[in-house]
Amino acid sequence: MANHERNIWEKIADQLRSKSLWMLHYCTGCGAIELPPSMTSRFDMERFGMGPMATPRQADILFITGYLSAKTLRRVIYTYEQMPEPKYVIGFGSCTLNGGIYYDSYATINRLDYYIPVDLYIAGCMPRPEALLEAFNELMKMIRKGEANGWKQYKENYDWYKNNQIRSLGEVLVHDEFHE
Amino acid sequence: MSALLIAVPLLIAFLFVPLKNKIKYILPFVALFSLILILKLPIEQVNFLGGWKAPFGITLVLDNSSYYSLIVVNIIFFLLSLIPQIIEKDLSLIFLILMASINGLILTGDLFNSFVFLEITSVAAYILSSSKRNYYGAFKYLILGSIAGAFYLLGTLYSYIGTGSLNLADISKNINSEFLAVVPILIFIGLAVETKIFPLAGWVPDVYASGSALTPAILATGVTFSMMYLFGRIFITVFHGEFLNVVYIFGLITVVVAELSALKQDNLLRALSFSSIAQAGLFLSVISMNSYESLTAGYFHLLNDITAKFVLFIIAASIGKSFIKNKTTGIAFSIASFSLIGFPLFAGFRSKLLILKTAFLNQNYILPIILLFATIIEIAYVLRWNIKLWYPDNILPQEKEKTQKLSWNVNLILLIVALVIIVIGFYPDIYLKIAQNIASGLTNYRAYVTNVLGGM
Amino acid sequence: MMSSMSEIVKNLKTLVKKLEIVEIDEREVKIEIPCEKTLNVLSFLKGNGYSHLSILTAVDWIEENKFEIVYVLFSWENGGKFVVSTKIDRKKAKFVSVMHLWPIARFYERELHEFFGIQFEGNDDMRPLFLENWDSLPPLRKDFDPLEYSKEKFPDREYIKDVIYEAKVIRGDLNG
Amino acid sequence: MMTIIRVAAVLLTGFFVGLTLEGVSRKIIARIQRRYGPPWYQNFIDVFKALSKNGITHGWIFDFGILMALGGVIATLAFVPLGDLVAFPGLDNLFIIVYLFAVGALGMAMGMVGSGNPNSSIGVARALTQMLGYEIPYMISVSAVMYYYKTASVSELMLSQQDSWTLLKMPLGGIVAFISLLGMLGKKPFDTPIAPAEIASGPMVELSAKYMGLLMLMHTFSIFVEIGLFVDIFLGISNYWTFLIKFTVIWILATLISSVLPRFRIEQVVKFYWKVPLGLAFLQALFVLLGWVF
Amino acid sequence: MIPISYLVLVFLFGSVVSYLITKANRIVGAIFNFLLTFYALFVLWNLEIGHTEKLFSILEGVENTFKVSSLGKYFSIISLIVISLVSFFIIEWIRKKPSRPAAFNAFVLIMSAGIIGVFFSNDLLTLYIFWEIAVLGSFLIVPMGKEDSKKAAVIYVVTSAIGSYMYLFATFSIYNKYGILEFDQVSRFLLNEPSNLFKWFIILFIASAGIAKSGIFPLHTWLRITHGNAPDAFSAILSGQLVKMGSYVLAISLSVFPSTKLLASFYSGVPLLNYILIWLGNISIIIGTFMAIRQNDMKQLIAYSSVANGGYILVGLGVMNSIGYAGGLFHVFNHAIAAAMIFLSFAAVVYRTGTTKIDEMGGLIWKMPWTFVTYLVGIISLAGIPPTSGFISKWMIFNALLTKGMFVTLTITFIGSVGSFLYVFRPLAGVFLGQLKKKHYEVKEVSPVMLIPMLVLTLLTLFIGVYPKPVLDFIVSIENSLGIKPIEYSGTIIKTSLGQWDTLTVFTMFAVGFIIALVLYIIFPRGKKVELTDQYTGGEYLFNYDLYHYATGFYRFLERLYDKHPSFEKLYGMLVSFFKSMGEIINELFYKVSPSGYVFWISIVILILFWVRW
Repeated sequence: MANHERNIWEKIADQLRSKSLWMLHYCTGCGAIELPPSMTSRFDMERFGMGPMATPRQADILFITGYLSAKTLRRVIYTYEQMPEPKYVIGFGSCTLNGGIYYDSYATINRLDYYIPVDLYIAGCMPRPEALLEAFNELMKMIRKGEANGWKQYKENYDWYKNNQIRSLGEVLVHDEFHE
Repeated sequence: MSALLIAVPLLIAFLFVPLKNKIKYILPFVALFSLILILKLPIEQVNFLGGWKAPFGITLVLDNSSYYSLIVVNIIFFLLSLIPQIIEKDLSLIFLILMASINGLILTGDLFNSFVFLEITSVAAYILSSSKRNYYGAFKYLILGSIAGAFYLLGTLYSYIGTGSLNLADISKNINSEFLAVVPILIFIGLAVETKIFPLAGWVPDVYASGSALTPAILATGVTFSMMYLFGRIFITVFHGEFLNVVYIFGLITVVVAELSALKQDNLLRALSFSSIAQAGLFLSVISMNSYESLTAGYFHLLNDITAKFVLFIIAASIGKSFIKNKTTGIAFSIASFSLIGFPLFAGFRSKLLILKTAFLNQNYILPIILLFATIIEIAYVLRWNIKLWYPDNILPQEKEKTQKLSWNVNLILLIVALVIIVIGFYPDIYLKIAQNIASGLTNYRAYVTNVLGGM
Repeated sequence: MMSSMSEIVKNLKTLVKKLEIVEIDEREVKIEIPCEKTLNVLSFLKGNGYSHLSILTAVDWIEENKFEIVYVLFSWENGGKFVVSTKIDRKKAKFVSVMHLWPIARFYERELHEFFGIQFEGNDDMRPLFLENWDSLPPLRKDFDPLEYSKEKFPDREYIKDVIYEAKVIRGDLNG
Repeated sequence: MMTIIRVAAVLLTGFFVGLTLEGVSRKIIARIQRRYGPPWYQNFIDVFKALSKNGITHGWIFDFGILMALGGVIATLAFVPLGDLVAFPGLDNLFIIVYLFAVGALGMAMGMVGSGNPNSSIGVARALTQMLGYEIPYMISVSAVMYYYKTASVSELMLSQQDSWTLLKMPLGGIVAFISLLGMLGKKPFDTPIAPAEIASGPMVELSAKYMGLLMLMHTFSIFVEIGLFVDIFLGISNYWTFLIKFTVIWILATLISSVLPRFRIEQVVKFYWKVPLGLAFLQALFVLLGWVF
Repeated sequence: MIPISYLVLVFLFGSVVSYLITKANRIVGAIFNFLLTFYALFVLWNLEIGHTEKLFSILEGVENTFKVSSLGKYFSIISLIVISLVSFFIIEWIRKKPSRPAAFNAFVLIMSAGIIGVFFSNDLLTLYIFWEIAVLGSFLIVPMGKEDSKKAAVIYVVTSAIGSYMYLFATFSIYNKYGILEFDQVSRFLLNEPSNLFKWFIILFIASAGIAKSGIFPLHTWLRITHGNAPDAFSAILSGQLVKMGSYVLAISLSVFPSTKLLASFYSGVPLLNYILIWLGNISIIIGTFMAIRQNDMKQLIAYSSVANGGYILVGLGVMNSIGYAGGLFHVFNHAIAAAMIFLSFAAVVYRTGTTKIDEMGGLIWKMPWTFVTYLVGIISLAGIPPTSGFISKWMIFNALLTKGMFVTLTITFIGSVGSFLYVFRPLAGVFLGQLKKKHYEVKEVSPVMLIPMLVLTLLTLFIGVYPKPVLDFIVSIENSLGIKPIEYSGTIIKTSLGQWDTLTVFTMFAVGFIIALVLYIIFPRGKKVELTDQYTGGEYLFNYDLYHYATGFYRFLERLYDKHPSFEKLYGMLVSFFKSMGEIINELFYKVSPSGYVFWISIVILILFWVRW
């Protein structure tokens, strides 16, 4: 991705953004259990300025921790669109990379960045907290260098992503039969 | 001359028997005639029937109290006669007889003669109350009335034994103590039925709420006024206010009881009948304070109450469920009910003020409390009726067509009476003059005695 | 086998001639019965204590060209469990519905219809339950190939090198 | 002209000291949980990061609410005397400060509910109920102080503590005021309105970037108002620097307490405040009436 | 300027005229009403104090006169402001709402005639007469509202009748004892009245009329039903103004008969009688606040808030020192304006949506922004928050209570003011903010004719909030005329013994803070406008956004703490049914009996009589 030219304000803003990343408390798969240890005393995510936030409106990073079924993907896309602009996505584990052990399942997706732009992947069938912190630092470096532009890509080729999403998930008229 | 007042209506009644219900149209002339006759009569004039001197023969006394009450009663009859619609088929005869007997009742100066007229009025009243097939109510009224009449007769007998004469003036002149113990009680019971005292007013709701407009209109106004006048005449002029403290207690009980039982009524006519019982009770308790001011206040209140009841009963009997079709009657109804309660712009307020003033004057604090308490309850149910009639909640369309409009002359008279109420509200001295004269006539019994006994 | 369960089995024998009994556990017995007898066996079992239909599922024997429909009944009184199974033909997969015995069966039958394509008379509510916009074969049938479907619907990652092949070699499935 | 400088001084102290102290408190909480914790300037970064993002808005009432909130709290802060630095010498009446603070609260509440998310309405309803809880004991204990010193101006209250601190003169009142101070700050035991787990951070559920930053500013200023009042009234005469020291001490004390206590349920908050603190406050008022002051 | 008695007559005959005009055309009738009331306001504005007029004389020895006292002028100007603005509102509102517009207009005029008479009457009897006329006028309008407004009308009249009849009883006992009824003469006689009991009896019974009318504790139950169900625009007059008649009588009974001089001081300068009245005010504040928090019908909610504010006024007036009395009077002005504003905005909302239930509405701000602004400023003033005038009166009452050291009353006033934040916020969140219901998508803003009075009231509150001098001048003139030491203020700084504050600096500081926030808001990147249904829903797709609105049981967790509260309405209901059942028994026993029963009763009477006589 070409490195867009950033003016002085954006450079400062990127410095600040890297220092205080707020993650969204939205865990989709088996990787969610890795987050508490990285927050608590041993690995302490907060020293990097990272902390959990309850709503997508306030969050910067969206963790996709583990396999994504079609239905969960629909909610992930909806939450992703609700997050305010410079937003980053980190894909945990192999299930987001290439479908992992569910590569041949009829319900789970095989490649996450086909649907939403992913800035960073962490390999491993559930990476350990050390790998997590390594990834966070890596992401902070990318943000400081201005390379983490997943959200810009999403905005620029928005309809490519939309077609991919329609291709896999199809248009569903939300009409739950149980609460008429 | 004053005997003509009794004779003429009777004469016409008998003359026009064959014409049956054509008499309705002659009534106004009879009433007008008697009114003119009264106005022409000189006030201080005692008429000895058959030339017999006072203590022996029957005397018709026309002092200023009886003069004014005659005017009031005849005006009522004249107004009623102007509304032939409400007089049923053959009641006009009774109407005439009633007129004659009431004139007699007011005029007579003789105790036994008053019993006779009392009986005639009650008989006429029984027949009247049997209109619209209300036989059971009329039967009850008959029983009570006759018992009362019997006691009244006993009272006259004892007074004759005690004082040796039947003439009111004579009795009042030589009253002695042991005689006084018995006679007032008997006469009080005799009159209690007519003046609707507490336990004996059982007949009132059945008779008044019979559905016909005429019975309550006459009974509640004309007959009640004359009975109250008679009560005043006997108990104050003759007995010089001896028995009145018992009457006071009974009056208060009647007020409270009548108001309470009116609260629950779901039929307008019954509620109004209870209200007239209450007003009568109130009148009696005010009278029994036995002073010139209390008498004026009492009669002034009675006059207001009668005018209001006249309008209320006629409307209540002839209105369907709401005033949608006939707005003017509605306005008349509301004005009358507001004066009944005592809102400031209307007549009732003046009389209530007067009562309160006199009650406070002779340090009597229970009456105002009961009066105010009764008015609060009266406000509750009268205004509830007002709202129910003005804002009927679910009137079916076809029901709306059915309520026919009252005929024009009924509306006209009702409006006139309603306007009278408002005028009295602003300038009360017309009613006040009447009330003062009646009160003065009743209280200075010495002038009455000298006037009747004259030469002796 | 518990005493009470053995009596029930004895009565069942009288009811159904062709009856295969497999005793799985001290409290659990499997019965295979011909498909036309299932309804009265089930109502019989429900009659004496086995009122809880814990699961209604199916197995796809593609070789015998049969669907095996399995009812697992459980009794709250003595904790005994009956596994009643019948075999129906795979082509015209049609069977009678047990909704009138157990209302919950409505959802099980709907699921079976979605994942196996079995039709149940008496249960008209055959809408899709779990899958969204499903277009190909019912997925739990043996002749449905999930990998091929996943490749077609959820595009895979194009690797410059065939990384999967290398992984298999490392793991020793294939000899490099 | 002097007032403008003084007001600017008050606001800047509020901004800088407030944010640093918040960073310090996060450090203390981290240390209690045996982890490193963010640097002390972390809150500055958070505020400016939030302000620099481009978020979403729900219409004019949403923006107006936030502006009214921040404006109200800034106005309240201007009236609070920081030690001897008093922006408006004669006019800092305590009732004004408490009720001007309500403008900020109402503005925030109106803006958040204006976003249309029921979570924020629940959060605001809880905040107002909690306010009903802690406001009454606080006002009684403070009015006992005012009644004793016969003045309602905060700076005079501070100056009239010649012989000893009001905290020592009226210990009960001081304790009650501190407990309701915890409620006002919205620290842990009383942070039911912002409960992240239950109602997705309550009123702040729809606050995206810039609005979140403005609200954090408002939070820092409101902390400064609340603790400033407490220090002025209860902790004796202090010039500007001793005021800041006392402020930090109280703030650290509050963080220590709040870092170890779980969250109350909302009924428990009102019940808690209207049992013991209210009783103590009435007792204190009685003592003041009877003149039993140490 | 025509004298007051002519003004009253103009109103009475005007009502007949307006009845006929509205029969012809509603709008013209309403305009006629407005012009009349506005002219009356103009006349009252430049009435000079002390101008007396002779009227009629009912009881001999007593001359019923009108006298323009500063207190009367103050109250009447507030009432006329409210009535003229509401009648301007009615010009548009009458097109659709009341079932009988002609009667509505006529009775409004009768009521205002009564009101003017009440405020200028110089003796107890004239006050009673015009009081009853006002009750008559307002009573006939109430049943035009919703379905159980008929019951409400009866309850309203009975309660005010109880109060006014106790008042009448006191008037006559004074008349009987002294023979005079003018206020100043009565107070002179009361001063050298030996028996303490008589003084207590007089002041309490006269105050009872005020208690009944302004909905203080024992007689407060009628407020909820009447305000809740009266026709919407009329409940603005009812609560904004009619309740003030009650406060007027309370003001008279507490200040014109100077209770401080009459009775010994019980607690720091406040006599025992005032103390009891203050406690009645306290209880009604508590009842008003805690019951208002529970209501789901927005009009009944604000009705309960009028109970609470009536309590405030009584507490203000009861504390007999200059600041407290000034606070009470100022609060009369504030509550009249605020209640009128809030009820007008509710009338606009009901005019458009048709329901008064809070949980059936939501998100109306996007469709009716101006109504929202009026409601917002109204509740800010009602809750007593600084920029608006509501705060000044509450501040004065707090100061007065503090100087007197009455801590329990102070606590209750705090509970009242903080509680008012809670219950004013419930309709704000339930009706105006939150999700817009589907059925209200095409609701339009109310027509400008209805908006103008609302906005005039808003500007009035804000103006007085910043520059309270005009109202304070009035209050100072009142306090001078009543012999209480007036409060001192200069320009916009109000001084009291406890300290002073300046409304202007508070407002400017608030503006400065607002500007700073605005600057910050503009510097940083603009937010993207997102429409109402794009919410954080925990990632879930919602089908029906009407349900995504939190309004039913808004403070359920708080209400659960006092669910089993004693209800006085049930108590009075039982009392009434007791009377009815007693009536029933009597009816059965005496009136529906067979003739033999009558004979039995006659014999009983005879026995009693004979037994009594011997």
